[in-house]
Amino acid sequence: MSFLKKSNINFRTIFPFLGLIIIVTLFAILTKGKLFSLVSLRSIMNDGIYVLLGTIGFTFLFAMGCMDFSIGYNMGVSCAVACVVANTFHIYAAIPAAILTGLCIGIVNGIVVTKTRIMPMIATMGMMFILQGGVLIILNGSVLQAPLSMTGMYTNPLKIFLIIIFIIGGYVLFEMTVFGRVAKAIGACPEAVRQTGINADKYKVIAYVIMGAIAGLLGFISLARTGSATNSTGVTLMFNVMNAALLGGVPMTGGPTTKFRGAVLGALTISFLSSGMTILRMSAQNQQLVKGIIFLAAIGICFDRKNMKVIK
Amino acid sequence: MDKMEPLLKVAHMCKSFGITKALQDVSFSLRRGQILGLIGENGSGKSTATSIIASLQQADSGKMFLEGEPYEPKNSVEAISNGVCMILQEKGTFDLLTVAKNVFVGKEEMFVKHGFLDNREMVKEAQKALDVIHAGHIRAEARLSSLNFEDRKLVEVARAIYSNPRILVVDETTTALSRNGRDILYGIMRKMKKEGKSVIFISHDLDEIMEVCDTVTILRDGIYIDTLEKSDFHPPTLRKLMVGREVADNYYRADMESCKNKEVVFRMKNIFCKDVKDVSFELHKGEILGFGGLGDCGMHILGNVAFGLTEPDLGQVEAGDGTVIRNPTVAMKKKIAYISKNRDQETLMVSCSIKDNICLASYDKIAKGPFIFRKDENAFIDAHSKDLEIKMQDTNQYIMELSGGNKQKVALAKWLGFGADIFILDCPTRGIDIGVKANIYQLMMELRKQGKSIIMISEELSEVIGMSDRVIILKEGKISGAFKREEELTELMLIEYMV
Amino acid sequence: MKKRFLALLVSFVLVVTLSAGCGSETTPANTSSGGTQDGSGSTSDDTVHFKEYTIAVPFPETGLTSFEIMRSNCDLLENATNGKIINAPSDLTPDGVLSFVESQIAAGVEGLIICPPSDSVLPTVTQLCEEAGVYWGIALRSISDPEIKSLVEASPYYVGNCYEDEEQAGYECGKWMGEQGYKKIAVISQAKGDTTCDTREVGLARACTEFGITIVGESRGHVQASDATAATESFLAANPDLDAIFYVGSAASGTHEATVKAIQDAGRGDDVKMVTIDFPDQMEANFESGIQVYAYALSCLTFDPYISLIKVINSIQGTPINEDGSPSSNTMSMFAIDNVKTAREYQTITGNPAYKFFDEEGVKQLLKLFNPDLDEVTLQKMIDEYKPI
Amino acid sequence: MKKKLTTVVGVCILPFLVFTIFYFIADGFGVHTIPIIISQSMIPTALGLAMACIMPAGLMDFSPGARMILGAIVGGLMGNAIGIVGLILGAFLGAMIGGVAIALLYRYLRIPSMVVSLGVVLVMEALSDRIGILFGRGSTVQIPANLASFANYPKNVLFVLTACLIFYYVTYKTKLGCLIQATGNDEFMLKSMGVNVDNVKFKAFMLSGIFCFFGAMMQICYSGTVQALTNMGTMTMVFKPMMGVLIAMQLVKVFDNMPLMIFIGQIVIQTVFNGFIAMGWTDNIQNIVLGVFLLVVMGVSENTGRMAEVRRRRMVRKETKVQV
Repeated sequence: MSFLKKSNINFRTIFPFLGLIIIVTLFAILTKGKLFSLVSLRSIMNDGIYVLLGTIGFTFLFAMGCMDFSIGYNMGVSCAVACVVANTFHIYAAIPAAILTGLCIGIVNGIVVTKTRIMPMIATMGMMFILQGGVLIILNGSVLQAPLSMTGMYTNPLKIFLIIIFIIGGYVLFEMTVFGRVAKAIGACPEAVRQTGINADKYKVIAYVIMGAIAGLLGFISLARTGSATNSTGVTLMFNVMNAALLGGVPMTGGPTTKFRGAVLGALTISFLSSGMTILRMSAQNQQLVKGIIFLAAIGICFDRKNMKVIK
Repeated sequence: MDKMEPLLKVAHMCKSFGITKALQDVSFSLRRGQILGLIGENGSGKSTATSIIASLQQADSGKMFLEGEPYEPKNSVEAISNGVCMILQEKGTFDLLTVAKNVFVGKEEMFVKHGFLDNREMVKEAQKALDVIHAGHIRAEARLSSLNFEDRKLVEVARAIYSNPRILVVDETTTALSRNGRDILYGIMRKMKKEGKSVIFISHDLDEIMEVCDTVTILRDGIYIDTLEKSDFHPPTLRKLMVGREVADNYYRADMESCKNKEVVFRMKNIFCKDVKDVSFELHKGEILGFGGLGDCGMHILGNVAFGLTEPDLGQVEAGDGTVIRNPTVAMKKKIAYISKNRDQETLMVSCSIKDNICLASYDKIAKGPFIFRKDENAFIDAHSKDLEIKMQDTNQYIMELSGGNKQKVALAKWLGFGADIFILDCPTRGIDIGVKANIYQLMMELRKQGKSIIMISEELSEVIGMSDRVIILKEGKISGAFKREEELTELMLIEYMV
Repeated sequence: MKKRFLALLVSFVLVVTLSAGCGSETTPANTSSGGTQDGSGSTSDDTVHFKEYTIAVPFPETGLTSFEIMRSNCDLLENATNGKIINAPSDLTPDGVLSFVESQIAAGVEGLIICPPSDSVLPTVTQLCEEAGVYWGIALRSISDPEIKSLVEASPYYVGNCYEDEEQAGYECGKWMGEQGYKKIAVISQAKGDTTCDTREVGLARACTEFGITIVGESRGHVQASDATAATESFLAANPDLDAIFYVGSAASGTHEATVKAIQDAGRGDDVKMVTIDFPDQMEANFESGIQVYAYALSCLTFDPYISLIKVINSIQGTPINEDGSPSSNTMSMFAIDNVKTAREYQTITGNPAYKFFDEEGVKQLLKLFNPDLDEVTLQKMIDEYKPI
Repeated sequence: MKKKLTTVVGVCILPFLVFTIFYFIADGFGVHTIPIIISQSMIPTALGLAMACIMPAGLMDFSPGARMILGAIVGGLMGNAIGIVGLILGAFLGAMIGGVAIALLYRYLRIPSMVVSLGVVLVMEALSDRIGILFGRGSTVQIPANLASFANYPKNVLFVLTACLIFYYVTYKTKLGCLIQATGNDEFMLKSMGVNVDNVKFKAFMLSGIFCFFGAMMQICYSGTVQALTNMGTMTMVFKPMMGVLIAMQLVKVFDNMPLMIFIGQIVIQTVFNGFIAMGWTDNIQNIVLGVFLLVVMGVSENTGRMAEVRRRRMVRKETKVQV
């Protein structure tokens, strides 16, 4: 019995790896290696960077059993603000502008969640509505264009640098620092953390701030990539990120089973999956169908029901 | 009356949780129209026995006979259908539902008339049920959340009575009730008695036991001791039977000198909290201060207050140097440690590894800057888990796989590692087998030698007496007595202050 | 342990396949460049043989007739030239367009049609297509930003665009409404950021100031016909003296009809009219209901991307419209329908999904391999001559 | 008792209050707006009801929108094929497929309802689109006006009315209703009382399918056209009704009539929107107001307990001060 449980747990941990390998190899074969042509890898990188960075940020929230619905529009707003700044002051001013905007929104989220005790999901949903309106006001309705030189800033080395930095930094922060440990602890048992004299609220706010800052950065990335800010920027981010995290086996309830690699694996899986399907010329709807089924199956298999009393 | 076949017969019932034997070969029987009082100290197995009868849990071995028929219900529903019904100590109602729905939850179909649930009828019936138990002051259509705790209990009672049980089990319910509520309950019990039905009544309040019961069965450490008829009820005898649990081998403190050091390290100034009324005391350096009392005498909340988890209504908690302890963070700055009574929910993260749990309190010690390195952690663990000899495969083992004793050791290790000076231990030996108990007592003594102070809150009088330099007994939230450590201090004396 | 091993395995797989990919990546570039040479060779001798190609067109499979027409015309083209023209989904956000371009290049196309939501994505697109040697053209849009325009048109792989004077369209409608004496109109348009609609609205604004029309309400970004109904109802309710509802543009299908229906249901059919840019699917019915009174649009919405497509094909075959391979830019004139009869005529022709802009012969005329003396001017002439009715 | 009555009246009067406010500040916003407001708040109400079957049981569901669209598409197609019967049948079929799917998945995958619903949204959206393309012309389905008039204003009011009645019947007049509430309240205790909680949840999901059916009918008939949305497009449809439900779940504590509360909630929201339109504001302001409103309502309801505790403490302290 105990052996069975053990093996079961192991399987759960390796499942994301298997999933990624299977999907990658499968599509590598189906697309006759096209999946790994430099162009396609680049396109995977360009689309995947949003999901990857987003998921990395989201993992900290998940670890604490929190969520953030507003990241998508947070990204939109940051992008818009950055664009305005770039046009009025200087293109380099856009970077801090974007990140700061996201960061501030993160702070507000964190404070609302911790102080008012509203369910994180609902609180951030409210925030989402507010930002949705906000982005339109900032853009004054129409699309904004940044100076041309903007697109020059966003070079491949920069992207790779960002990705590496975030993976390494994220790993260190999550697995090797007090913050990461406490985050997991909060997910595992808030009361115990409280009775150990740790100020959980502080850590929650930090997590939201990180998430916000990342969303802001993504806003800037989008601006630098496309040179324009629209009201539809980042709308789909939230769901992609959530799918990625869950696919990677990151439990929503948080706790010690939250693993950083889950986030990365999930993001990679999603990106490879979607680009593979595009190369195979699947229509958007079929792609979504496949994604949905894989999503359900994967979570059904690797969801950790061990320490859940009631499954809501 | 005795000639008759007993209504319920319990034979050779055994039940054990892990290593703790809650019930050992307990047998007793219940006549028709009898109110059987079940008494014994905390953890003597009363609640276990009754909850097995109401089949909230299953016995390991043993038989039960209902009117001679073998009676083995699978779940509480079957038990109820067999006319065995239990009123629990803790909350058993749905706050968002109306009183009526609470009374009939799970039985709604009774009122479904050709597809329509007749709420009016339900309310009427519920009101009847409430009137029957003379709790008519509760409006059946009201939302339960609008009622106070006592009325909620009464709603439960109404629910139980409505199912018209042959055997009603009342488990320490009265403690939650005011005089009025108690009278209502007694009324019900007498009524049932008249109707030839039976009641099993658990209470700590000897007076009320003697007031209502015709027979009393005493349990001690899960062993059947004796059964007395009303005629020979005498508080002293009862108390004698209740206590005096013989101790296998004396693993308590041998010495009898109480703490000489007069330096105050911790202080409570007339604390008022919901169950605590005007409690103040001082804790000296290198002293073990024992708190005794019944489960609901407010001592557990006192523990919370002491660690700054619950803000007292009045009064304040101070460390030796007079800094007020507002919240756990401050408490920890003052090197105060707290282990809660329900360890698994509040003190330990059962889904985490031993390592995580031990380190949680001391990350700022372990961390180099913001970073934590495996080797530092392991070093820390080794330093603090060794001397406790926790039985484990390795420090990455999950807490939930450990035995109660080892869990408690982990909890202690966490605070030892943190290097606390004042320990607030709430039921430190709860659900722990003799062996580990001994270790923990050893540890406490060592700590005492090192000049650390301990507040031990315990429901086991023997250990309170056995371990503490001073004993404070709480009764209904007030300090009812304080005693120095001395030979002639016996449980018997203390019990009088408790009940 | 096991995990580490797996991690290694993953990274290994990635690395191997990556290196493999680098090998395979270079090949398409070679073929395309080599292809152009032998393509030009084939023009010299007049045995017409077409190089294989795949072109991605960013039109989803919505129910709109005009897109179905596009599809059937593409089929015709595919037969005439041995190529594949695929409808690849792409959401029209800046990010969407870029990932469309990237992923399609990755999928190995020889040509692309895009309709950029904003000019600023174009430099990136140019760069991407140059690297991959993919010909691309812009449909339904023109490049407004001069800096970007020059930058893009310098690229040998940009074949040109085909566009309408959207601002003029907006102005025309505004002018017409002004002449009808409309004073209060409500506007239904796409979400801000859609360049076409934005430019149309600029024109409209000009007309409004000129003819003293006030816009009393606007509603945007409808994804569902019911949105249009809701919006219309609200307009009608809020403005008892509303003259017309003006459709600047709409992405969802059935919205125009929904508006007509809403007006009918509200019983305001006599005093509130509908004016649209682009011809609705059910235009005939709309006109018959007497609520739609004016429509101003391309003969067929997808005729424009069709021409861009022709340009891309020609370039891929090594015979760009302009001999020097410089991008060609063509405009399309819109025309107005203001009575039931023309509406009906139009509907009968273009209401049929199988409708062809040009038959086989016509198509041959558009392909330089058949018709060597095709160039920007003649193409423009053909476009102008083309009339569905 | 009297206090309760006043609050009840207050809740019911809320829409009129909002209405009158806009009546005065926004010109062109008058009595003639009322039918519009009502007819526009129909579909959200239906969706709200669908979610109100599930959320009181402590579950979370994003899929009603997708299920409704699926129903509308299937209904539309069958309607075109075999007339009104087909319309109703199809809509019901489509909506129920969704309901059954999520119920089964939730029960047998044993993963949080929110996650399941996300997956279901993905699948259902794609499915409805596929169906549209396979059996109809593209992802858009149109039905002739005579069919559309079946569930059009003012008839759709009747639809919602029936829906509300059904909902009322189930929640207040059947065992299931009570159990759903109890489940949300304390699942463990209910289990210990021998109630099959899984079964209750299962039925709750199925039930929500029925209201998706009503929604589907109105969706397709409202404008005679429905388009399959993809890319989580249906989730945005869900958020506003969900807010309505959240607010309603707080209001029922005052006045125990869920469907009425949901309806009122939607009416208020729609009134505000139309008010804004009449004032010539675009929808960005609306969203902001919506978000703030949600935060305020939830914030208040979540903190009442703590507030009471603090007040009690203050009381105690004051008393003792007086004594001293």
